[in-house]
Amino acid sequence: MSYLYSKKTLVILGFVILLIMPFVLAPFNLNLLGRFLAYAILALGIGVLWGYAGILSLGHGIFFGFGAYAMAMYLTLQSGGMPDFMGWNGITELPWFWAIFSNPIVAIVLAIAVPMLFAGILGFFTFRNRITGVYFTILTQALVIVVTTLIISQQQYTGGTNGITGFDTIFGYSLNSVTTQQMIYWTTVIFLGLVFLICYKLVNSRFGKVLIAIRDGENRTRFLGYNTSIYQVIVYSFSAGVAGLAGMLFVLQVGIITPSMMGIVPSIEMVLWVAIGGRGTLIGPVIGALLTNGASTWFSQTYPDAWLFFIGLVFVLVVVFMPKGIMGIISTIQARRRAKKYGKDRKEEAKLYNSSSI
Amino acid sequence: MKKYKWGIALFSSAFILSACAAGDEAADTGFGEASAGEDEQSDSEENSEEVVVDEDSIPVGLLHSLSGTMAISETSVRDAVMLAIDEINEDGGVLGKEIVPIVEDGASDEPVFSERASKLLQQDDVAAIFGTWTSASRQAVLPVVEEHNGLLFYPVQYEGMESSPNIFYNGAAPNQQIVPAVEWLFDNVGDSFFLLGSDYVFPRTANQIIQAQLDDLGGEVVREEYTPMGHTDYNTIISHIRDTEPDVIFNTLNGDSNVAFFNQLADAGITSDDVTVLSVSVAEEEIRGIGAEVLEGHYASWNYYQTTDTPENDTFVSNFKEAYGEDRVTGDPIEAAYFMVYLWAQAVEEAGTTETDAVREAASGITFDAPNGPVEIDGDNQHVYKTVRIGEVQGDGQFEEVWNSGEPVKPDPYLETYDWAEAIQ
Amino acid sequence: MEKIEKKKQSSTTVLQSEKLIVQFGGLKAINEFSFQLSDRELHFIIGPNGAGKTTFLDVLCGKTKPTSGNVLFKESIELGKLYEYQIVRKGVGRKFQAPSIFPSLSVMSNLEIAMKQQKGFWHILRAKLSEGDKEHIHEMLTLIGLKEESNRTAGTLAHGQKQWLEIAMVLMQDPELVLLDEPIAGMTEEEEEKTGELLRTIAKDRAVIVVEHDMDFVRKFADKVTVMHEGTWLCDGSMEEVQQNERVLEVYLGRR
Amino acid sequence: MSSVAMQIFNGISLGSVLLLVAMGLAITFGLMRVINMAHGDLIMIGAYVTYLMQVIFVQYIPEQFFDWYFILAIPAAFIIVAGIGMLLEFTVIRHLYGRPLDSLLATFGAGLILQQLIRTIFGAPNVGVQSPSFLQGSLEIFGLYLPFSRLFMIGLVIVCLGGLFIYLYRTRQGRRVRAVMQNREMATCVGISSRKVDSLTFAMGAGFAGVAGCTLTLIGPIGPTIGLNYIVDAFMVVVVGGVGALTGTVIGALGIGVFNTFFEYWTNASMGKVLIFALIIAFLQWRPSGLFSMKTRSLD
Repeated sequence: MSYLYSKKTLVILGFVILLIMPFVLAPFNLNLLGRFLAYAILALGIGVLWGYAGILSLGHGIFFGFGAYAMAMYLTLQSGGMPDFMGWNGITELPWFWAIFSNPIVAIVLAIAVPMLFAGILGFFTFRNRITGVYFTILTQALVIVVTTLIISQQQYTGGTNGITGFDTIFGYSLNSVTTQQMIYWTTVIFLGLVFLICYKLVNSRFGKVLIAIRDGENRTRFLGYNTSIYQVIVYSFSAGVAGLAGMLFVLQVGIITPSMMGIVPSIEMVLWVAIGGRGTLIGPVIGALLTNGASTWFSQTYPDAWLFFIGLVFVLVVVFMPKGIMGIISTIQARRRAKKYGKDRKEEAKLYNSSSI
Repeated sequence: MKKYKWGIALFSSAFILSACAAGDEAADTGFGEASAGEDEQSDSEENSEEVVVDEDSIPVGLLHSLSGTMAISETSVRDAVMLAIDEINEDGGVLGKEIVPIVEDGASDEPVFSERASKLLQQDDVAAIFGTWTSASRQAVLPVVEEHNGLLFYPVQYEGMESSPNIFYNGAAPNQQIVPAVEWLFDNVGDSFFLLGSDYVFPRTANQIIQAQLDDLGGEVVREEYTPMGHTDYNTIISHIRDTEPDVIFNTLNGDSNVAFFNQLADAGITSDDVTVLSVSVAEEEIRGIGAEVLEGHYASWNYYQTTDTPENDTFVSNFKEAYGEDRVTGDPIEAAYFMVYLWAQAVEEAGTTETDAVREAASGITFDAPNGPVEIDGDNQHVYKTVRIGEVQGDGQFEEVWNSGEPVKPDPYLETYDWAEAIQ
Repeated sequence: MEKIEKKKQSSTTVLQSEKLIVQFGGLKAINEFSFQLSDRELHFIIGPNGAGKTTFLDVLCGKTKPTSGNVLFKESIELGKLYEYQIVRKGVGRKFQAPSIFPSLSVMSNLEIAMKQQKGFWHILRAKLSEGDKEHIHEMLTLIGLKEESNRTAGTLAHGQKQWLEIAMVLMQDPELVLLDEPIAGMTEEEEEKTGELLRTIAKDRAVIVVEHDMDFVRKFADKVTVMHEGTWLCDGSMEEVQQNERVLEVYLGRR
Repeated sequence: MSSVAMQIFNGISLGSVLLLVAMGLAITFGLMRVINMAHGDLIMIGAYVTYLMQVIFVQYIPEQFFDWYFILAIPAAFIIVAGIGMLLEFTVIRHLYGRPLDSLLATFGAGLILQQLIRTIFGAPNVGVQSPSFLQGSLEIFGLYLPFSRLFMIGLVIVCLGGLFIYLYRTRQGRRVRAVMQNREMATCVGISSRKVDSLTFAMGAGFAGVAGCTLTLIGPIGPTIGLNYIVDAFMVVVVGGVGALTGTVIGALGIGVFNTFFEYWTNASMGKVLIFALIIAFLQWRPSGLFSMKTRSLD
């Protein structure tokens, strides 16, 4: 029981470290860390969906993108009215689906609600028709193609491949000033903490156990009297909402969103962060997102020509030989140490009880 | 027990933080160990980690996609910038200092471009950034250079409608490539146009311009088609071409799709005798990927060809081949990437400092004898005066110039001097 | 003749199927099968491989939809028209042939989610394990002899223990009808005995249908036996009666 | 009328391209349940093998034999890419049987490595090959223009399908493959080495990717990242057709090809793409396991 106490302490400690980072890091690095943290929020959503409910979505890029676009549309409207691209695409009047984003509250709500609703509707039909596993995964890829192609081809409304950029203020403050960036960073950290807490409550409730049950035996769960498809819809929708939130925070720190950030490849990479960190845990996705993006920044700075080799190799090695990712290695080491301490006969037992829930 | 586990977790987060800070340290040690730097300098390679920046050198950023889909085009452009930097350094550098290139990979990903741009400006404190190719990546870098008052030199022709005080546009504006090409086609080939482009911003904007211009000239657009990125099946488009029988196909497809389109056009038995295709994104490098035999007799509109007949170009082509291999070819964006370094260097000499505002002021009116002929920076919009050239593809994959504008054309990114373009402005 | 008689006897019919047909492609897995089950009956279904026993259970629990005919549960509920989870909520529980427990959850959690409760997501999201629930689970653990293992990860249990856990999960739903598919497959003799006793205990409060191959086991514990053959009803009665039946001998021993 | 006929031909020809691309995947995904995201990159390598063959011919073989390079490139691409496939199976895939989603992620990583490998060897820019002269131009009948290259591809697809069919259903080795794919344990019991069969089957799937890459040089670009253009389409074909059913793959490919062509003809290329993928999503709601599916009775 005592370690449970210290586990929480350490998570809180990590959270506090993140909170004081603005006093430690240079603005550029802070901004970098901030966007990694936005990715970490996204990874948490995917982590719950994949690690606990066993649903692998390769289409989270679009939910992330929805959130990012919603925020970018709001920022554009309040920075300078109608976006430039509409002008030279012959649109003279702001279309209604842009106009509603001029209200910040509406924009923020929609950034989360639209992905949730979209995922909810798609999930409702898909899961009710018992499309799961590989089929669901491939279906989400088709979805990515549909959405990105649509966004690109509706250039007059979406900015096409150039996406939306060029906004520089938020609530009247310069988006690029150090103070604003610090505020945004703290907002991101706080939302990360909040999402973490919600996910923690979720997976440790009976709801979480039912999700694991669905992951390990969907049919069996159905024969226990659960309408599993509703559970899948809910968790898919939740995860999409988290992705929307992450997208919103991301665009505040990056200042641009384009369709290529929502495509097939980024969507797969998001899942790989979770795989590297460790699926079936909550700390895993956070660490995975931070570590992978940190490493890729560092590596491609140092060895721009060779980093694809490296990252490809890491993906392969982690998935093949460390299916539980970094967190898996940690718990293996831990089990081994425990075995050493208590003698060999406890070794097996040590393995049995490593059901970590964070 | 569990502490061990969390220790690792903390360790890894520390790793991330240090990764974030890695750039910082690199810059710091650079300044701190100035004296030790000279030895290393002699055997320094392209590796940015070994770059040593001291009072005798000026750091510049090279920001291109070296990985991902855009690496196809952008690596050659980076090579050209490196060539120019080496040449200038050999001639004694700028302000008597050596130019030190810091190479960053944009990875064909816009957030990475903006991130690397801020790294170059904030940590490496570069005097200028040479780079980006797609409009999306340029626009990702734009707010960053504006915020930090940096300079971006952009080497590619683009759709216009932009002029940032922190960007120098060295590629053609629409009025230096598209508008004269349409005029030439209308006068020499025919008046019915089939507009074909990839589904992104440049083709769509270009086609709006062409539409407006043809309306004014009395020409006709028989059909406008866009294909998604990476599209490889042009049978349906070719059917439309057969159905509409245009005189001209104005082609704004991007690199990859051109291969599929021209191959399939040739397979369908449609040759340059049946319909003239004029491309604005097909340069020498792309011809090698498409195959000269299917392109022979079709046209392109650029400001420069490898065959452009100037003494500067002879030197440029032979230097480029010497540096990177006999089999390499030059081309318009490569040439623009090359001369823009010289323009910057000259502006810095003029200003006597690398400070952005001073360089910007000094840059106005700077001229240079580029491989494509004389170029001049237009202080009003920071684009470049360039000669427009229309070339015909030959069997050896090179262009033969069939027309040129005679003198450098003043850049007009917003097409303000054209009455018919009012709706687009 | 026989059938009509039986109908009169059973005042509390739990389950009744009339001319049930299940067709897979051209194959009729169940062909005009009629079946009846009284409350608190430990009823075994036997028959050679491919007789349609498991398919019949599949129909009862909603995994397979009947091609024609229907099954009435408690005289009014048409099982053929409901989803699996709805059938469970009506009070039919099933244990599958291969032990299908949730390996990464603890024994306790396995039972917790199996427990009879409102299973809508909103309720589950807010659910807490009450003292009453805990007591109930512990009773069940005692019944199946896994009290000591309550915090163990279910995937690490021995084969027999998994089987019992799954039976317990079915019982936690407090069903009125329990369906068991070869519950003693792969068990040691000792475990078999224990399972048989468990079945008797279970059948005290509810009807139980067991599909089984092991004739000794059937003989020992069956109240009533139904023999299926090629998807049809062949005969029923006590084990002794069934064993005397000419047609059963034909089917099993190939005698003509 | 003739334009409708032309579009039907275009649809079939697009279908044949899709089928070529998807055939290898139908084997690895359909028979082995391995989701090979590196399939696109194997196609890419097939294309580079063709390029290499052309370079060899240009340098060492008299010019009048130039056209033969393409004929030789097809078996060469098959063998070389099959070899790479075998290596991939040995190093990565064999650890992932029964973990289809993991195989997707791992092969994505493997694909990145292959891309970078090719980029390091051949450089980032696209390379070009010249179509053999006998495949240039088109056949003109009834006012329709049928490009020889397209006719060749349709023919090649039929040959490949025929070969695959004969292999699977008429040879001992093929029977073994089917045995292992249907019931691995049983097959091992009767003395079939399932390791060997896995390895060969995956290699064969990869080999077909190589052939696809080779023929795609007739119509498309050759660059390190072209795999991405084809991979998702290939998956759609296999899923629509029904996993594990070759007939389904054929019908799926032709169906998608024809529908896509008509959508594109009536609207435009982008909308055509949106519509066809939306249709696939809708179709899967209706038939979650594709046109042809194998029913199993086991739980899950």
